[in-house]
Amino acid sequence: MSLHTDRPRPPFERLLIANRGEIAVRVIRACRELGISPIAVHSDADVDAIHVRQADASQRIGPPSPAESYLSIEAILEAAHRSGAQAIHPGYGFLSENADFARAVADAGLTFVGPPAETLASLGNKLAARRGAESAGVPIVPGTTVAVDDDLDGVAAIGFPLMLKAAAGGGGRGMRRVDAEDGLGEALVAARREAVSAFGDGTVYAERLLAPARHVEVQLLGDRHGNLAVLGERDCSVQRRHQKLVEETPSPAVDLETRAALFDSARRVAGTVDFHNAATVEFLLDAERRHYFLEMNTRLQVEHGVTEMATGVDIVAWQIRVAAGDTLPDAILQPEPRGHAIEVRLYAEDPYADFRPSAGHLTVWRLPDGPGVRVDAGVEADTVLRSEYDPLLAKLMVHAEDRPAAVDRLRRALDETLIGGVQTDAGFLRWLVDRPEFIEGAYDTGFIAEHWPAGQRLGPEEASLAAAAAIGMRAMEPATGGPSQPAAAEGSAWGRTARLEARRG
Amino acid sequence: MSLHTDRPRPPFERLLIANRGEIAVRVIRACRELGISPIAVHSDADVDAIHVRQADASQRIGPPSPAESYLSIEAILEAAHRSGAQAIHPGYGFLSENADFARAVADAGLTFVGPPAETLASLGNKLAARRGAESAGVPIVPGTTVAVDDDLDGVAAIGFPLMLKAAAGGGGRGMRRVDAEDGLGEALVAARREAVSAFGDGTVYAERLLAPARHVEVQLLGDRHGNLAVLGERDCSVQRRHQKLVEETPSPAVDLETRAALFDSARRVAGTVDFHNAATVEFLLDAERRHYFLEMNTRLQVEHGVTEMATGVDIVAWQIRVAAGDTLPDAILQPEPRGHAIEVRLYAEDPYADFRPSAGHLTVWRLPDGPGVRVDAGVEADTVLRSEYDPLLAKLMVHAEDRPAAVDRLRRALDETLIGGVQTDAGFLRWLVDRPEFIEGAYDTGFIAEHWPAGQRLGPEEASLAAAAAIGMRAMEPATGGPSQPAAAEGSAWGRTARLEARRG
Amino acid sequence: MSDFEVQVEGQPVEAAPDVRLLLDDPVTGVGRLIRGDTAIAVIVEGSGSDRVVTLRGRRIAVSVRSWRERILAEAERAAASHAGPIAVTATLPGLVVAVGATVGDEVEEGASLVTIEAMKMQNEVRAPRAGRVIEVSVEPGQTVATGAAMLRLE
Amino acid sequence: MSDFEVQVEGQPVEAAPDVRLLLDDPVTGVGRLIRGDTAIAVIVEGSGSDRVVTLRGRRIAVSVRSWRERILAEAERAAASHAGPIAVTATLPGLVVAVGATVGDEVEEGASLVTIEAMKMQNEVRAPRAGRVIEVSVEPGQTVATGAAMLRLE
Repeated sequence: MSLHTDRPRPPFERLLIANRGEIAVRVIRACRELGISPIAVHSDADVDAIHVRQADASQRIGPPSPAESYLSIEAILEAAHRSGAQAIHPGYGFLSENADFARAVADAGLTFVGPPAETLASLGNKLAARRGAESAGVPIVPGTTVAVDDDLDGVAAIGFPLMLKAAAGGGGRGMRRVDAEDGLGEALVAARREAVSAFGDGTVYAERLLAPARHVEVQLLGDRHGNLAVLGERDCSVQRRHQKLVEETPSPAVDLETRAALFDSARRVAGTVDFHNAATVEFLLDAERRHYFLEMNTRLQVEHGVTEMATGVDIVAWQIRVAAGDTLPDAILQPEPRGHAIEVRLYAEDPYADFRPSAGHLTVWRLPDGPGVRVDAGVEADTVLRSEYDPLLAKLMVHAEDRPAAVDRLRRALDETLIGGVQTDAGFLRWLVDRPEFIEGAYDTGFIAEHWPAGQRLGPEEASLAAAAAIGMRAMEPATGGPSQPAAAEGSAWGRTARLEARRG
Repeated sequence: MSLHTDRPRPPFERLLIANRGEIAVRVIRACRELGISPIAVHSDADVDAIHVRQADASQRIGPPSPAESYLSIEAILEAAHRSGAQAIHPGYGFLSENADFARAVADAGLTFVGPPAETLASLGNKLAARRGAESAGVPIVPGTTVAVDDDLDGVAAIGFPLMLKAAAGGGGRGMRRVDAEDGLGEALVAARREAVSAFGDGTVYAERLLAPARHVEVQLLGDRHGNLAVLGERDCSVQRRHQKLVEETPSPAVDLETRAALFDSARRVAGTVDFHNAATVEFLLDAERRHYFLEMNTRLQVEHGVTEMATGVDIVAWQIRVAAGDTLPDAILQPEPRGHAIEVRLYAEDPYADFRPSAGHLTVWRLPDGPGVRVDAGVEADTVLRSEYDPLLAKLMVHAEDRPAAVDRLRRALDETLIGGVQTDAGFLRWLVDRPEFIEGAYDTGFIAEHWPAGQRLGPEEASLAAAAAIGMRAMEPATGGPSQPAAAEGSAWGRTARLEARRG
Repeated sequence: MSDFEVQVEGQPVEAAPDVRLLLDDPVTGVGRLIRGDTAIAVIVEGSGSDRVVTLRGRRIAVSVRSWRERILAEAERAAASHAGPIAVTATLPGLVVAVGATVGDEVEEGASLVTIEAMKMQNEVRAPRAGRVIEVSVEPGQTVATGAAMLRLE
Repeated sequence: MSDFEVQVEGQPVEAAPDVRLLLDDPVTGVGRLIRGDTAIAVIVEGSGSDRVVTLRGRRIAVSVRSWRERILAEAERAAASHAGPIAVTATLPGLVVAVGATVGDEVEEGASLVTIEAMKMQNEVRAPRAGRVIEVSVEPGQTVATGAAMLRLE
């Protein structure tokens, strides 16, 4: 029953984390708490990164390019070998759903913190997963259950708008919207070409586009002994181009009946594969609260933290423990979620320029803390952001007694957040928490496209405040440049500068 | 039932916080989440302090000396008047238990976030509170229930060692231990003199010294409509000279039967006074788990955060709401604590020199975050610590599935903590979490005195590591002083310096 | 302070009159804008006349010039105002995945010249005006930083 | 590195031989001591030969002197080694609440000279050796910083 005391020793002595950024830090923390020595890996771009500093040791795995480092099965296995690790945690992204990697890890005699390679292979084909779910009695989005051939009439019969999806895609990649029959042929050719180029497999299937719809997913945790815990649902409908920005649990759109149906479907889908690990079954929910299976991911999800806050279950620690063969206790098999949790993702992206990636030097990095706030960050002040990797800087999570209190807490936490040097989406998130649709929980996957213009213009109030700030700063500085003692200094800030300079001297 | 949505508007428009440091920041956060505009106060020493920066506005209340600023009823009321606040939150310490202050606030037509002045007056006399508890059928520590006069035989009959306590004292102040009869007369004279000088009241009473004993307290929350919530107990036995260093909930020493008895006694004590607010009833627990009433504090306690983590109840928000007349909902009247929470206090004190206060310039201030960690801080990097005020820098709290997991999480959190420029007790706390007594929860109020020598000596391993660090730094620097590009720089740290310098230039 | 001319994102702007700046940390430029009883956290970065103000999460380019700086800048602009060739620069850092023009091509305004991939997304860099390509200095597979010159148009 | 002589809290110490320092931030002195597969966070502050190393939460005074610095220091000490008057300094910052000696008093080693209140506690500053008080430079009600000279003993 206890998380730690019923083990005479840690599940592994050393564990290699085949990832970077905030998720590597998250796994390092779980290792520390379990008594495992965490080993990091790094590309040449990350020699100085926060996940490298927090680990006991770090192995170089190659140049900055992900293909030659974090995506290199060979480099990761060599690093595991050199470090003496007994297990590998893949995080999310990179190699986390790569069946070849899982097989290579097992072949090297190491434990893969994830499902068997065969499970990854079968779920990796979204079309096969779709057929599996249908045969298990789970509703799927109306569309084809076999690959689309050149019979355009059969596809058109699904109805428009529809989505063409790559069977080998997933996680929001390899998708193309078709609005009318006359664009179908051209779109199909393009979708196949993209699928070949991105995934090496041109198989494409078609689904009706459900709108308005919400994206709701169910968190699972399974052990090697057939026990399956259902840890609640998450609503991830605030998306932009299928990229999640906000996640919360419970879903404001899910009532008791819908929740029971979602959980039943999630269990059925999980039953179609040999599975132990953390996993997520994703659904679309239409306006009538009917749900439709989308895909199942047998890895840790970015947004696992909100479920941890609501249930009190440490998903990452248990992921490692079930990999070592431990049995899930009753307290986890019958979880009792409490209150409401919301996560927002802080991205190095410019929401005022269509969420274009930004880069640069993080000069100010002030994140909130205090009651009900959790920050999982992958950067710190003075980090230089590079464009090779995912733009996720940190996840800001709040937990409170109920949803209105959680929204108020999120607003407070965002007001405490101050980031300098790099454009982030923090301003978009702050805007979001004041929107009536968000406050009421009445949003769907089209919310951002509908309400946030691609190039949000600067308002006159912001412009005049920014002008006042810049003038205020210039007026405080001596005409010759750099700061020094002004005639009438405000507060003791200049005194602090003097102290800083003295310390450096 | 909902924390926020059942109110059409915030409980107050503006609230003045008559305090500083971490507790002022805590109340500011509660205000923000409730939609209240928080107004700070500051002495001249705090013009630049973190609580001043986080508030909407701050009122100057006097020179650095507490007596002329944070303890000045007149200055605080003037500040409230100037700012247009409708309510005053006193935090803890300072004026929080001052009946004259509570009366003056009420007379000024403002709401005091606390109990009526009469309640503070009657509980402020510890001897009267002792009599009240006894008459309510609550066990009290054996001793006198009237003031000690010059009948030394009557006092000696209590048995030695015993404690002489000032009736007007409390919170660990105004206490004197007497080990044998022959020191009694002299001790009584000294205790009375100290009581007069510290509290203006020489009344002293006597209690048998219970040892070994644990310090266990019960958290209450009452509204103006007669509802009383019992939010669980806290174990605060890791103390040094009656100053708490570590608090946890639930108490490792309390079984179901003891808990029921403690809660019953706490309710009885609360019933002796007209009370609405957060409050704490403190008990000693002897080796046979018998409990004895010590005192009742009708204010926010430093350690309220662990109860918030375990119950999910925002005590400060509800303190403000009940002050505005709101009714406690059923979810709070029947709380369901979950998991285990521990707080450690980060003090500017030198544990290697008998916990002597330290001061100076905080150069490094790196606190942990991630799952199950909460930090309530009153300082930030570059804060200059002064000796006028309480040395509490921050409270580090963890919450996990059970006590062993919470201890492991606390160890991880302390390992992430790095503070430079000022000696703190962080090293003592890190030592503590590896002690078998602490890991097993088998400690009492004498633990520190018994196991931590006043002048802990530096071990040879630490000395040789410190030497290696200092040599390593000198070897990296050019012979002429200040850092510049060394021949074989490690990592890219020197590159970062160059960037910093460039930014400043 | 009326001797400063302010432009925000290229447009002349009057500073909010009832606001003052309290600077909390001159090293990072963190401060608060005080207006009556409310405070708004800001960061002011940059030096001289070119500042970036971070306000409510948005980085806003602000030019603050004294009259002297303004006259100097105008003189410089006048000297450089002949219609010469222009450089097409990278608008974001990333990997060049396609170059859509070669030397000698006549391109329309808005034509896609270079495709840059950054963080899983492909972004087009387009011609700012019509013209003839006189130099191409990037090729697919190469990484570029923001502002890197990639082509020149005549 | 064998040309450094190291004293930790006044005692000669050999540096741990199998350890190296990785510096993460030269401005604050934050780094890691690497020994085999484990890393220990440290802060190294100070300059020249006088350093303070923060290790596992403890601030440790370390003197690291080159041979040259050592010879210079010894020469200085020799020049100053006549048994002259000594200053009694504040051991912590705080408020002077009592001064227990006046000019001309003969005091014993260990006698309480000044009481300093800091953070609710009273702390005695005692005579480091017996002697006669030749100067008193503080009075009750005054605040003192660490190291402030308060009395002189002959």
